[in-house]
Amino acid sequence: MSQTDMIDALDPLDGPVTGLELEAERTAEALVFAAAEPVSESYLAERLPRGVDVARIMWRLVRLYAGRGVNLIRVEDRWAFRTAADLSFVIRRDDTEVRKLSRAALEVLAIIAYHQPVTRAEIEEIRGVQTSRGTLDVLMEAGWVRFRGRRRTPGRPVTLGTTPRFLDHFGLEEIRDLPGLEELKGAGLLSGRIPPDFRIPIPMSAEDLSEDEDPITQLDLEELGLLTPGGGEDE
Amino acid sequence: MSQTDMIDALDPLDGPVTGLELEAERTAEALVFAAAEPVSESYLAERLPRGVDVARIMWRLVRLYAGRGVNLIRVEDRWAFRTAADLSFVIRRDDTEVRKLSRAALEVLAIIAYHQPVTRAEIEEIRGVQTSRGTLDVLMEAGWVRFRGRRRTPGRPVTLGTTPRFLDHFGLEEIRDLPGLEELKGAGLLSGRIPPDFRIPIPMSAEDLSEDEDPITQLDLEELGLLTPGGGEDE
Amino acid sequence: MAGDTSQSATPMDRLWQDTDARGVSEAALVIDVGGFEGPLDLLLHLARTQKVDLARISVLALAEQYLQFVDSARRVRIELAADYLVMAAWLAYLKSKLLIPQQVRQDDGPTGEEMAATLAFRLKRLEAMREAATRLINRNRLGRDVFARGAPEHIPERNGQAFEANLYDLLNAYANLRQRQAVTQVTIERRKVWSLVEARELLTSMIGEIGDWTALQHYLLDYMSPTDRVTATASAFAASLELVREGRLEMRQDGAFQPLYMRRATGRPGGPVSE
Repeated sequence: MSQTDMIDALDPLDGPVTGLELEAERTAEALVFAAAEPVSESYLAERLPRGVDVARIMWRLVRLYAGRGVNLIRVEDRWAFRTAADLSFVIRRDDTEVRKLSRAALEVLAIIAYHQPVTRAEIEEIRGVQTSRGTLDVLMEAGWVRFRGRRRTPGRPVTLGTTPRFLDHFGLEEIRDLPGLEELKGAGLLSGRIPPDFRIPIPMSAEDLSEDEDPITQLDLEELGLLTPGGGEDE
Repeated sequence: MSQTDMIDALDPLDGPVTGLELEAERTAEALVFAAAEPVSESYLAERLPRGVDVARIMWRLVRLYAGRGVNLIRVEDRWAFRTAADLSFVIRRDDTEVRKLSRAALEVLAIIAYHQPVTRAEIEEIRGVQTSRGTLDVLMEAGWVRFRGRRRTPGRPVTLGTTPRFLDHFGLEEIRDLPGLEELKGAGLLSGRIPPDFRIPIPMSAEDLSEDEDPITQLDLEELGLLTPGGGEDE
Repeated sequence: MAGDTSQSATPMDRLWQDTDARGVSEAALVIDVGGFEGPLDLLLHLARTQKVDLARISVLALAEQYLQFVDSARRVRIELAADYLVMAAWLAYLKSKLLIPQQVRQDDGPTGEEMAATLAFRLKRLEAMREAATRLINRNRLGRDVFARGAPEHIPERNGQAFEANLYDLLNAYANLRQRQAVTQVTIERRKVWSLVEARELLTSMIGEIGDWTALQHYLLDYMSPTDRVTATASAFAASLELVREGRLEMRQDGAFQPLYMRRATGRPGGPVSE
C-alpha cells in the first residue's frame, strides 16, 4: 500500500537520471542484495557516492523490482530484497521450518505488537491469565520482542515492544501497518480503559434470560470427568 | 568472455516473450536468490512452468542483470547471483567482524551493570570463579565498561561501572531501566524456585559516585594504565 | 472488531428481546478446563455460544452459565484452579448486583452495570487480540512465504560495534548466573488456602484493577470447601489488616457480621507503592 503510494508519488522524480545516480543504484543494489538482513539507510549513505539522494535511489529500485521475482522492501529505515510473496509455493522447501508458536505465545506477541509499549501486568490483564515462564522467552529468542524501557509510573515496570526483525518476519514496513490497527484503536480496544460509549444494556429481570443459557448436560459432565483439572496454564 | 558470447548469440532469441516465460523468469530469479548454493538447471526445470526453455530463460536473465549491481552468473552448470565484480570493494567484508560476546564476558558485564560500583574481587565473589584478564579487556575495548573510582576501603580497590555507550548499545535510557527481580521472573529468565531472600540490586546511577567512592585521579589512571591491559595484576 | 458499528446505536430493549429469538439448542458446551487459558478464556468461549456480538452479550446469562459450570465441576469433584473459583466469586457478586434493583446508593462502589460493562469490554478486547493474532500469523512470513538471500555475501556492520550482544543475552546471562549461585533448594509447600489478598491479585489480573469497594469475601467463601472456610477467613482477614496497615488497602464494614468491603487505598501520601 504505502510502498505503491510512494512509487506513484515518485513519478515526477523520474526526470533525468545522472550517471552518478545509476552508479549509486548499482551500488545500493549490490549492498542490499548481498545481505541477508535488512540494511540501514545510513549504512547505504556511507557507501554511496556523496551527494546522491539515497531515498530517491531506493524508491527507484523499489519500482524497478516491483514486478520481478525478487522485490525490494522496506522495514522501518532498512532495506532488503525478499522473494515475491506470490511465488511462495514454488520457493517453499520442505525443510524450511518456521517457528511454531503456541497459542499463548502468539497471543502475547499480538498484544505486545498492538499495545506496545506494554508491561507484563498489562498483558496479563488483557489475557486474564499469568504469562508462563518460557512464553516471553520464546518471543525474545526469536528476536521479535525486546525490553523497551521502563514506564515512568510507580514501580517503574519494564515495558515490552517488538523489534525490526518482527516487522521483517511478518512483512510489515512499520508498526502502523499492523492489520486492523486503526480500527482497533478507533474502537477503543487498545486502551486500558473502557471507551466512554461502551455500554452494556442490562436486563430487567432474571427470568427472561435463563432462556439463552445453555444448560450443562449430562454429556458435559461426563466429559468433565475425563479431563484434567487445574488447567489454565499456557504453553 | 564466454558469457558475453552467449548473450550475443542469444540475441536472435529475443523474439516474442510469452507471459509464461515472464512468469518463469520471475520464478527462476526468486529460486536462485533464495537458494543457499548455486542451483542446477534441472532443479530449476522441475520448478518452472512446464514447457519453458530453461536455458533461454536463464540467458535472458543474465542479460537483464548484466549492467546491474548484481549479476546472474554460471558456475560450472549451476546458477547464482553475485554482486558485480567492479563493486566488490564496497561489499567486501568489514575488517571488524562482529563477534559474539562470550558467556563469561556477558556475565561480568551484567554484574558490573547491576552491582556497580563493583570491584573485581566482588565480581569474582558473585561469579564464584576467577575472571580472566581478557574478559574485562574485551568489555573495556567495546567501550561498555569503565573505571569509576576507588573504594574507600583498605587497598582502595578500583570500582567498575558502565558507560553511556553501554546504555546506548543495549537500548536503555538509564541504568535504572534494567529489569528487577519481578520482571526477570516475568520474562521467564528466573524460575519461581528461588530463595525468598534472593535479591537483585537496583543498579546505582552510572554517573554519580557512591558515598564510599573516591574519584579516579590522573595518577590512578597512569597507575592503572600500567596494570590493566598488559600486566595481569589486579587490585 | 466485531460490532464496533453496532454497539452504540442499538436500543437496549430490542437487544434483550433478541436473545429469545436465538436457538436455545446450541451444541452442548464442551467443557475442557485444561484447554482454556484461564477463566477469561472460558468466559469468552461461553460468550461465543451466545452467538452474538460481544458488545451485546448478556452478561448476566454469561455469569449464570459460568457459575453453573463451576457448580457442576464441583459436584463431580473436579478440583478447579483457584483463579476459576475467584472468577466465580466475582461473578456471583456481579450477579447479585445485577439482580438486586438499584439500592439506595450508599456508597461509591461500581454499579452492577458498570461491572458488567467492564467484563464485556475485557472479553471484547481479548477477542480482538485473538483475531489480530490470527491475522498476524497468516501474513506472508519470512522463511515460509517470502525468502531472504540464501547465500548472503556479507554482514553489515552494526554501528561499528566489534562485539555483538543484546539486552536479552545480557539479562539471560545474569539471571542464570545468579540462579546458579543461589544454590539453596527451596520447596514450596502447596498452599491449601489462598487468602483474600491472593484472590484479589488473581482477580486483578483477570478483570483489571478493582478500584472500588468490593465485597468479594462473602462470595469467595462459597467456593471454598467447608473445612477451608475458617482458616481462609482468618488468614484473609489477617492479610488484609496487614495491607491496611501498609496503606495499600482500605476496609469497611457496615455492621457486625455484614460483608467486609475492601478497596485499593487511594491517595495516601508517601505510602509504600505496591506494584
